[in-house]
Amino acid sequence: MSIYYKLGYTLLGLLIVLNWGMLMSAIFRKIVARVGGRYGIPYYQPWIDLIKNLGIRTTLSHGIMFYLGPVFRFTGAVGLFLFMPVLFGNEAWANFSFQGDLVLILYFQLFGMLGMALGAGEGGHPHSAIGISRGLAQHAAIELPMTMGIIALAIQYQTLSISDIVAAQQGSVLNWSIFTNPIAGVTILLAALGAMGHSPFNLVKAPNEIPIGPPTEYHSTFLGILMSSGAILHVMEAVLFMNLLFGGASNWFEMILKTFLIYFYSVFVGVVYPRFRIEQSVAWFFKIPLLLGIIAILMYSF
Amino acid sequence: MEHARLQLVNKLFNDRPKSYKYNLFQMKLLIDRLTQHYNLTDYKQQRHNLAFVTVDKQLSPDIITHLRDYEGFSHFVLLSCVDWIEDDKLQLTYLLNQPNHKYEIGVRVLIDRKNPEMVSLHKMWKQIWTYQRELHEAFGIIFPGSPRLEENFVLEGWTEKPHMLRDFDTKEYAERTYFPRPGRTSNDPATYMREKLYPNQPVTAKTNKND
Amino acid sequence: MINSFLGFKPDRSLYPKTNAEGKLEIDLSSHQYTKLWLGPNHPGVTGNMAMELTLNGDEIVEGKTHVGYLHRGFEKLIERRLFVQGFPTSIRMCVAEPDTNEYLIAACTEELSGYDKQVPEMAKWLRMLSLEMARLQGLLRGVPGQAGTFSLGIGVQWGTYLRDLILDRFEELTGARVYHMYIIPGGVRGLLPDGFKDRMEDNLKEIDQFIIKIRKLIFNNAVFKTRAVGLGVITPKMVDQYGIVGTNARAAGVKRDVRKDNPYLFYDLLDFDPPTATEGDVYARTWVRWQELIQTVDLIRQIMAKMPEKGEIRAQMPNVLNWRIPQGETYVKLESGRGEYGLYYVTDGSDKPRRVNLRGPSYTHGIALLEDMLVNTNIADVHALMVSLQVCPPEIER
Amino acid sequence: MSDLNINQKVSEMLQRSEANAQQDEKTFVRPEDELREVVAPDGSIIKINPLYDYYSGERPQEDKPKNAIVEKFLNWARSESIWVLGFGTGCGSIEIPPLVTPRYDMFRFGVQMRATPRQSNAFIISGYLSVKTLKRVIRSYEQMPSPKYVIALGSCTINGGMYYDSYSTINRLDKYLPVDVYIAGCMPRPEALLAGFGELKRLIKEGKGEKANEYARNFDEYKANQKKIIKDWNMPDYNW
Repeated sequence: MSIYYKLGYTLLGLLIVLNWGMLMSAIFRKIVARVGGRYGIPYYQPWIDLIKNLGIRTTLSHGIMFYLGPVFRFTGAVGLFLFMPVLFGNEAWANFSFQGDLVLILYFQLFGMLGMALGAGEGGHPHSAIGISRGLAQHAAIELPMTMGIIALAIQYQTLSISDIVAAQQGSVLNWSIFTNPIAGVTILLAALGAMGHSPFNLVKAPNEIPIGPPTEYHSTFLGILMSSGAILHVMEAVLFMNLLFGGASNWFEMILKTFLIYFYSVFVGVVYPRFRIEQSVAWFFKIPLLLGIIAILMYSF
Repeated sequence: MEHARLQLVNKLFNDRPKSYKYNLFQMKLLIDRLTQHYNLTDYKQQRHNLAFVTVDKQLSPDIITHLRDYEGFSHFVLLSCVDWIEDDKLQLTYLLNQPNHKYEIGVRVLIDRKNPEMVSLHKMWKQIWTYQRELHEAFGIIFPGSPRLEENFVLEGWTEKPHMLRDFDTKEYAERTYFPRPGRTSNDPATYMREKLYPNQPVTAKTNKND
Repeated sequence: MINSFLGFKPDRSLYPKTNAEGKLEIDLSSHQYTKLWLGPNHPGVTGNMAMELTLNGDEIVEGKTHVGYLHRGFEKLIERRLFVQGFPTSIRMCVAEPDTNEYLIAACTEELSGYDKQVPEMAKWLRMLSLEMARLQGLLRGVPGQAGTFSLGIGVQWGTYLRDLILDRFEELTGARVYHMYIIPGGVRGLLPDGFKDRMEDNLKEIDQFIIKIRKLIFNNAVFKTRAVGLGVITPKMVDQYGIVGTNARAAGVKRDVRKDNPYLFYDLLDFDPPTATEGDVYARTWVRWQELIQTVDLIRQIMAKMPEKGEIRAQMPNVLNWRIPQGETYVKLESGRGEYGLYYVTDGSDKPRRVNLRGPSYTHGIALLEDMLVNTNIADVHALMVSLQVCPPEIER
Repeated sequence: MSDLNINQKVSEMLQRSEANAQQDEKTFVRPEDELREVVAPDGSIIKINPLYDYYSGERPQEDKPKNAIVEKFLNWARSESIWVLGFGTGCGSIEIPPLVTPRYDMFRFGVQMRATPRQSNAFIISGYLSVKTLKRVIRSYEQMPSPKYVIALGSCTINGGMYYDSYSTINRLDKYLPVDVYIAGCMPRPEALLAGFGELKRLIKEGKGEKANEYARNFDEYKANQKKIIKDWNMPDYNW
């Protein structure tokens, strides 16, 4: 396939993923509203918010890194998309995935975070700085069990390519990694709770204690970029877990269904739980998920 | 049902005077004990469980300490100030509560209005410095040694005289400082109602049976 | 052992050092400390107040409460108004439970003018009903609100909906949603409307279900327990030192309730026992308030069952425009949802009061106690501590 | 930009800020905000004016709508997505929780709460404003990005209401901030608030939500009024 076709497909895929992410955030807020007994926002609200934010007239910056923070975040989200095979068995939608992309994707998860850290730090608001330090601390705690689970899968399938991992799970539901390697699966799913950024692990963006957290100073177009990159990130995180544990997807419908279920597993947990303090959440990840991760690696090492 | 309710109310009215009398008796005993030690210039039993005594300014820390340590008035309720501008005095009221006998005593101290100063009691209860800080701002009373006394409490950048003194006219200040909306008229309801609504009502109506 | 290792509890007793005068030595330019203002523009702060925090990492080494953002000078304004004009002014002192102010100012003026014996029986029952309804609507916000501080917003949604139902009943009874002006000197303004008790009973049934749901949602919630247990402990010794009242004192095991200690209205006709706990932390305070929610529902049922069907609701009072009260002073208190709530009222024989001073429980809870409690806690718990002490800034600054 | 240009610009800014500082009669400058000289590590002496280093002291600029058709589309988006700053300035904020809960769910109409002024478009002044709060309100208002709207709640913002004679609260809000919508009552019911939001939406759709430009145009007048009552003016004239 020519690179131009490939680029076209990638851009189209990005568009689909972006819109699906926006819809997913609307559904998320709708579900939270319905649990509380409210009607909730209209489904098209995120798009209007995005347009509104792009149409804000005042845009002020605190420096170069302040500009680059959202750009880094967006780059992280797009990079995650570029190297992720969204649909299995389809060359067009496999994007630019290659042998060893698993490592790159683990890196891209942190990339946006670090960019935000630099940008929000230059914003100068103490809430941003505190939010960033909390976010990085918690992210480190999440990464450790998650990486362990992923490495366990890599040892199991003897590959670092996501496409190969997905290919190994085809055939039957029972071939999915969550059934063939349940300990690694549970480890990743527990870590996924933190990676999705919902309660009980959302002190980083806690509106009550430190309002909004890192993006406190971000407004107008910056916020628009952050919103869209957030939408992409949520979908891509779900796609990653889908590929690793639930056998990937062979068409768009299957992908949307599976990412929806994976995403809303964390939403439903979040709706009924308050949030941990940062040291409590770090301690939580360092207990059972880390232990499971170590067991998962040891199982396939011997 | 009505009958049962009447029984209940009757029981209440039979029981309450007993406890009232018991409370009163306890308070009288307390005042007796106090007068043995201290010179109380004024004493008024306001209610069965509330009395006000007036003491000298020099004596007041002693008597409050005595009340707390020996009479069990462990709960500090309120420190307030009343401006008796006619007598050129400020009245400080320390209201203490006795949780076991469930009565309260108000210790009134009259201080000079020109040079208001009072001993700080911030070491006796931990919340008193807040009251003293407020009274310093509102009445200009100085409590030497009270922590954070000079800090702003409710106002910021206040340059007028202390705002709770009787001779500070808040209406005049508001009209001078803020922008009253033109066209707003406000009537004094007493004169308005007397003139417009009840023109036939005699002005010297029976106001109070105690008058 | 693993818990103590993973509990991350650093010893903060060594720094900052205290100097000879007992003050903390905090050098902001040393980059060890951060100054952070929480509020007044902050969604988590209860009402409009500010906390000036000095942080070391995530932990607070010093906290100061700043109030005055809601200062309206009520006590000055009431001195300029007739006794009856004081009513609409005074009820706005505390927006959370305005009825308490109505009762206090009515009781003070009645007592000083000698009309307190003439308030009819029916009026007293209705006063009690409105006070308990005010407590109920406050608790419906307060109990789930504690979980709301830990971002469990679902309970808040349910609770606020039910509070709206109680406000509907208030509207039926008094004509207003928030500021009712129902209790007036000498009695109350009106009788119960037809069918009020049935509609109230329907609402109470819904609240009963809510109470059960809340227990499952909050008190059995592992994360809520992790956050709330052991946070902001009040010991029984502190209760008298700081003047702690109400549910905060009862959660520490000190049983103080004005309704029991100095019964006013007909509270000694009702069958109730104030709930207590012994731990004194945020969890215990929420638990006590939850039990008080059950009790308040029960009290409203008792009041509606025991009150007469009809009767006089107002004593014959003098012309309020010429109403003069002889010189005197009194202090009347009641048990509000937040604790002992009192009014110190001084008259000088004219047609206006000489001095009115409100003693809100937040005055001690929100400044002296909160400031000392904040030290060595995490910044994420500031909001929870404020809500658990039920700090209501308008009654601090009036 | 070359180093020379930057140096020139910095010195210009310093001069301007010093001139500004001298113009303002500041009786209440805190010690840490005073002008001071600091010795840099290389031995040079740097002048520091904390007030103007931390904030921009520049005047606000008018942001006129440019393309009529685009602006019409954007106005529609703005009216359907009103982000309200979560700053309860007065007792009217007791009626905000009912608005975000099942009974009067205002999310249905695209009205949402935001925690930081940078991301908000509408400011609900919920009732009376004491002078101490007004100072914070002005700062929050000026930090909000344009276009921004002010909803004044309750009779106390219109003419002082029952606090007309209070020494601590202002009488008319429109002397200090441009107001888009007034909602009368004490306190206004949640339905009245929803109706107020509807009115605000209508104004925005008609292109009348340009009060931020009015504030920039009549900046001196508003500032004079604000400075008249805020005695403790230890902040720059305009702070982004």
